[in-house]
Amino acid sequence: MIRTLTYAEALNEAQVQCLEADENVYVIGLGAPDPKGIFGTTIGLREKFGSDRVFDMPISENAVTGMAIGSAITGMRPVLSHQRIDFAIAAMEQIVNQAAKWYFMFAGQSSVPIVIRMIIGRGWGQGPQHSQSLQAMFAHVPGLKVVMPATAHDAKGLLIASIEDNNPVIFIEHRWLYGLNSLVPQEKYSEPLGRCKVIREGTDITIVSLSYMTIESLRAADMLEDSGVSTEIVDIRTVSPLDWDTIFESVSKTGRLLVADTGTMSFGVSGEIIAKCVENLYGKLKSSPNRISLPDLPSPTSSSLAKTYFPRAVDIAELALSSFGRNLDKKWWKLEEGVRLDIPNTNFTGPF
Amino acid sequence: MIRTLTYAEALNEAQVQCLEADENVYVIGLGAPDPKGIFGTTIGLREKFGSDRVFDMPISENAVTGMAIGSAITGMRPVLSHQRIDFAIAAMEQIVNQAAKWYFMFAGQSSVPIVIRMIIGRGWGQGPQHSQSLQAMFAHVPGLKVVMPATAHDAKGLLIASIEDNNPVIFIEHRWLYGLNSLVPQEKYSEPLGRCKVIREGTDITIVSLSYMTIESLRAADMLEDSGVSTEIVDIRTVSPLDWDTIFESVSKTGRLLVADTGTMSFGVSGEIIAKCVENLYGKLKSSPNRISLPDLPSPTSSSLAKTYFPRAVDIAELALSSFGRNLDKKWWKLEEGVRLDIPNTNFTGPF
Amino acid sequence: MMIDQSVRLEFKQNLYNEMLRIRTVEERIAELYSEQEMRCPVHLCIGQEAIAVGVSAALQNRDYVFSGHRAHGHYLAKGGNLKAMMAEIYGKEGGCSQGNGGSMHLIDLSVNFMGSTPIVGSTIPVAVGAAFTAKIKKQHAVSVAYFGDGATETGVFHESINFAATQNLPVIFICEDNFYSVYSSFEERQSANRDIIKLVQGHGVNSFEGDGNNVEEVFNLTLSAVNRAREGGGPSFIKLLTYRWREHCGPNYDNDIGYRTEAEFLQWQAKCPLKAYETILMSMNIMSDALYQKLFSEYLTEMNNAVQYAKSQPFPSIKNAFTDIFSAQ
Amino acid sequence: MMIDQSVRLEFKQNLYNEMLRIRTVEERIAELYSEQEMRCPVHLCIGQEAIAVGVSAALQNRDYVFSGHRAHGHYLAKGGNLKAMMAEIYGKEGGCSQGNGGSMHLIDLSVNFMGSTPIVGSTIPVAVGAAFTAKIKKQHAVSVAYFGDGATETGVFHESINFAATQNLPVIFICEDNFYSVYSSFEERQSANRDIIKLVQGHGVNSFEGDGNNVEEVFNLTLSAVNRAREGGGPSFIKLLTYRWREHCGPNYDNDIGYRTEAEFLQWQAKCPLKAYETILMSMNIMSDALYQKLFSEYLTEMNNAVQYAKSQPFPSIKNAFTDIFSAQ
Ligand SMILES: Cc1ncc(C[n+]2csc(CCOP(=O)(O)OP(=O)(O)O)c2C)c(N)n1
Ligand SMILES: Cc1ncc(C[n+]2csc(CCOP(=O)(O)OP(=O)(O)O)c2C)c(N)n1
Ligand SMILES: [Mg+2]
Ligand SMILES: [Mg+2]
Repeated sequence: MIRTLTYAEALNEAQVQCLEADENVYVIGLGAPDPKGIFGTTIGLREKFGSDRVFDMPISENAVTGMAIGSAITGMRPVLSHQRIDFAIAAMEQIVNQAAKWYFMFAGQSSVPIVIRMIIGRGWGQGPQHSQSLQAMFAHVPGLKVVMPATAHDAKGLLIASIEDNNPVIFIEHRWLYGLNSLVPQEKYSEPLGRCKVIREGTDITIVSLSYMTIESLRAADMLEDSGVSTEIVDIRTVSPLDWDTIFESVSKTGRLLVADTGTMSFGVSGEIIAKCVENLYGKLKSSPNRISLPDLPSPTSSSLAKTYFPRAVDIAELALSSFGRNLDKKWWKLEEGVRLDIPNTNFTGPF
Repeated sequence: MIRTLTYAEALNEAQVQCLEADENVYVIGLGAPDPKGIFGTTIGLREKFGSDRVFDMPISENAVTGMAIGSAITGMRPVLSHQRIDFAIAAMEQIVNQAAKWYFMFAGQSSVPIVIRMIIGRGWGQGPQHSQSLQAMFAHVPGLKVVMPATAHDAKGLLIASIEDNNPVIFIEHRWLYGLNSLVPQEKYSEPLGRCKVIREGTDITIVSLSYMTIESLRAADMLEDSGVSTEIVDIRTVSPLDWDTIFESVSKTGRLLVADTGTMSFGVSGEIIAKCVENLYGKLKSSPNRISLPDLPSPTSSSLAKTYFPRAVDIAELALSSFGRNLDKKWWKLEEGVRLDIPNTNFTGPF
Repeated sequence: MMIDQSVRLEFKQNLYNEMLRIRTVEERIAELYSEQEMRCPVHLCIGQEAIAVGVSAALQNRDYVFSGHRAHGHYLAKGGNLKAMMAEIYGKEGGCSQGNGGSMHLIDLSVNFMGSTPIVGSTIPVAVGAAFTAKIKKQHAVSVAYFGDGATETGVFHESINFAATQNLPVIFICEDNFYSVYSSFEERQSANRDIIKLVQGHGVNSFEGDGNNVEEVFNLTLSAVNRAREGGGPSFIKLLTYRWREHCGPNYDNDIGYRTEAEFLQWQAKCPLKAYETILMSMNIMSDALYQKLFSEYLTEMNNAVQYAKSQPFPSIKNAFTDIFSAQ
Repeated sequence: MMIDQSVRLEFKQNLYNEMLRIRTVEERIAELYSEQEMRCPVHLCIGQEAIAVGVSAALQNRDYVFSGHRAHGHYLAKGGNLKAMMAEIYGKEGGCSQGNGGSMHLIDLSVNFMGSTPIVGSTIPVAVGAAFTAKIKKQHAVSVAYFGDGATETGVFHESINFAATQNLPVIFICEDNFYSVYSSFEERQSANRDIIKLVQGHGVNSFEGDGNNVEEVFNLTLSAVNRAREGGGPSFIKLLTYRWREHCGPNYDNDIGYRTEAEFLQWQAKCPLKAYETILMSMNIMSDALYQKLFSEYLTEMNNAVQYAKSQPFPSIKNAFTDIFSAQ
């Protein structure tokens, strides 16, 4: 059966099905059993599976990560959420030194099947310490898988695959995706880790994007279509290990590349993608590759600054057209006027 | 007066002169006053300046970083060493959330003049948790300066500049550099942060390198010269903010780029440099850019694996020649045979 | 210290007034939040005012203060500028952080309110660092770190306590124990056998416990810690029991959502720090209903002016926004 | 537990033998290190053997053990394979981590020695996690975390203790207190008023202190902690005083370099855990000089064979090296 679910509901269902399927799976996280249930993603789990399998944690991100690792190497499959990625970096030591390296440093004798969920986002004045998007830090560490689904469908399939994977997976969710719907099969299914997905086919330019930027890229592609530019969108889904073949194939075809990332630009995800494409497709590009991401600044809080800090579909479309030496029709910019740019939709009223 | 000093002595002298010049400077670090004095870099400082200004710390990397930040915003200028970068990531939370953002998040009302020294390295079986090279993680964070001197001369000048800078500086030292000499003026001088240095001029290819890889690149350049290839070496010195102009100028001139980094490759420093060069010099490159760095693996411990894991001059030279469609003369590879590749020189006997 | 009776009464009056001022500000924020113009998370301190006020009364202007996400009261009690705070919450140019920070990033250097930031536990070591400066520079100042019961679970709290003890620094750790970390109660986070006072004493730090809804008790405990710190007696830890009335983040009551009971809330509402002190002051004939009305309307006017100011301030435009990440030399 | 006298004596003999075996191995490593063939840092436990042996004697094979940088003794006492350890230190294919780890990364899953890694404090929460598994899966097993006095300064130690207490997990925290963290003494790192026993009790954890050079005392303390943990009584912390004889890292003595005195070393050498126990066993007529010679030469032979094995093993070639970072599904 296939229904429409929100991204949050899809994540919830993925956890329910994994908890049902494997008694070694457990869910731990800041507020996992509380009334808000991590943006709804863990609501009802404690009621269904009990407090031995679904529980809260002290504000001890580093030790709780270590404890999850220890449980994983002894047979459990923890699904851990630290809520915001900004909090999770308190656990960097365990993630980088232990989770990422355990399998290698003991030559494969034990592995760490752990999923660490982290939330990124934008808007509603979350500000410098509550809206970072640090996927590049984790992707840079050999031994971590980094997953960033953009749709409810992939959120479910990739979370199930992550829980079933024998390796540490950093599972990054964008706050603005929780409310978005897509068709989600009811049965337990997994989407393969390490595989990009061409979510829109096109011939003139390839947009390689991830997480929430995929949503904005889809809107941008409509604008580009209106301008006569046919856009192919490759949704990254797994930042590391990255499925280069799918990207190379698309870029080889279109000859043009634009990377859209949720993080700050320098030394981030976008640079690696451009570098790798250039190294591998040298001479096949028709124009200089482009990228769109956050400026190299912390996130400012004021809603008036959200507009320029966080890129939107129009920014992507404008940049894409620039590689054809063209500008985006002003009408698209006009459409954005007056739209509150620090909220995902008008239902959103804060305070989180 | 100008003398020959080792890199370690140069760092020591920089701290002495800063401690003398400014009573707000203090030195804190794991083992700072102990008999080994952080590879000699802090030896004698406590005797000269007393235990109020030069002191040890508990194994509390995160809090000590925070305490250094707090002292910095109230007028002090801490020079903090956590020894290895692997230990420093226990302080990631303070570095990323507080040090990097304090100036911005309070709109410039207070700044964080703090230097955090971290050691990277290779060799002598340091292994997975004692020889990481995580500069990319720090360079990715807006608000941090990341400095990686390659020579004794720059070590002194850049450390003084870092201490005098009003911002948080991650100062990364490679263990294999401590014993290397160069001419170092006696007086207090500073080398500007954010400026690369062309340390060897050439016309055919540009090697952009940093820290210890600059030493290997210099040797590679000799091999290349022997092959008739004139190499220009741009020593990065400051990874962030990066002096793109100097790099662009050199690459525009030579038309060829090879990046040599001490870290693992993916989502690291090298990708950003290649991406930025391609974006800015599109069409000016004569061949696909190349890069050399660590494979995307933790460091294995066995000395027999050091050889393939850690790139050397011959690897750089070979790769550089490949962009001319040529191979390196076998004699250079022969020279390496029998050389122990897990030690910087034959004086080195462990156990650190 | 206060021999003169009139000075003493004025002091008491001020304690009350400060609490009322903070309460008025916070209640007004709660009322106005639904306008959707304060577009950032707000963590109100209604119910916990006695702590900020009692602590601040024991401090001098030169003393450093640091806080976390729930900082409005700490900022105001230390003398932080109300208009700048409101403009900050409204995301405006005139805000204390020019809109870069919002409610969770308050600063007023003129009164040495050094900064509040919302990563739990994260400003604790920073406060210790300011105490280090105070000691080294012989500023005769102390440094205060405010944090909640949840923050005592962070590793950095323990590392900070140990460092402060080792270096004998003039820092006062103020733990506002309101029983909850967001919606999580103690059972989920700490052992029933935990004894934070003993724990901190084990670190070698003077450690006290008090009624966080009793403003004079807070003041007295803090004052003796401050005096000890000024005299080189090192750090102190003070745990103060209190209760947050509204939801963890946001303007509403949330006793209905299931993590705590209405009964528990009512019990603590009955221990309102303002009401309790008002009763005492009434019995001393300092307070009266009329005075309350006068004070309340004064503070409300002040607050309305501040809101007015905030609303009238321009938004930071890209051009005027503070966007430097590095301080020039 | 041990009613039969002969069993009792055999048990004592084994405690001694294990200590002597570890001592022999470590001394031999020290002798051979200068050959420059063990090309990795080594942290010897000479002087501290009674702890590993006393603790392990209270454990079953199924019990989990985790350690840090100074792990040789912990590994051997738990039953870790000596040849695999030596091959690991020599960086060879037959090493317990196939050369990827070296001295600081020991593992022997056949005896549930789960792993040692050298970031201070970092395996403590991992041990807590294994205890979680033991509890959830009702394995009737306990988990042991070994660490030093320096590790108790890390935030993660406190977070781990609190978590273990909150979840009432069967974990034993063994703190080997040898007075130093590398070359740093307590004055540089902790307050003179610190009381770690009280501190850990404050976290809500059973907390004990003992003579780390007295192998039976170590055993008894551990055994009661283990029994309590197995019966659902939760975590315990045991601090054991001892002394490291050689330099922090490496094969030499370093009493001359200035951070500690020769006199202090001699005082502790006089408290040698082996000698002390030998004297007792001699007085009970279990030990004798002849037996010592026999045992020593047995262990030396065993060790020499292990070294021989290690040296004869091939280095991991690139082709054969373990280079996967991900486990296949
Ligand atoms: C390191 C970190 N982890 C988690 C959070 C999310 N968080 C924000 S406030 C809070 C609760 C803090 O509780 P407490 O310290 O008791 O303060 P209170 O809100 O009760 O005043 C949490 C968990 C955070 N901000 N930082
Ligand atoms: C997080 C971290 N910081 C610093 C170090 C460097 N270091 C290695 S061993 C050690 C001393 C540890 O002392 P202790 O825990 O008492 O163990 P001991 O060496 O005395 O057995 C230090 C500081 C480290 N490995 N990890
Ligand atoms: Mg609380
Ligand atoms: Mg020690």
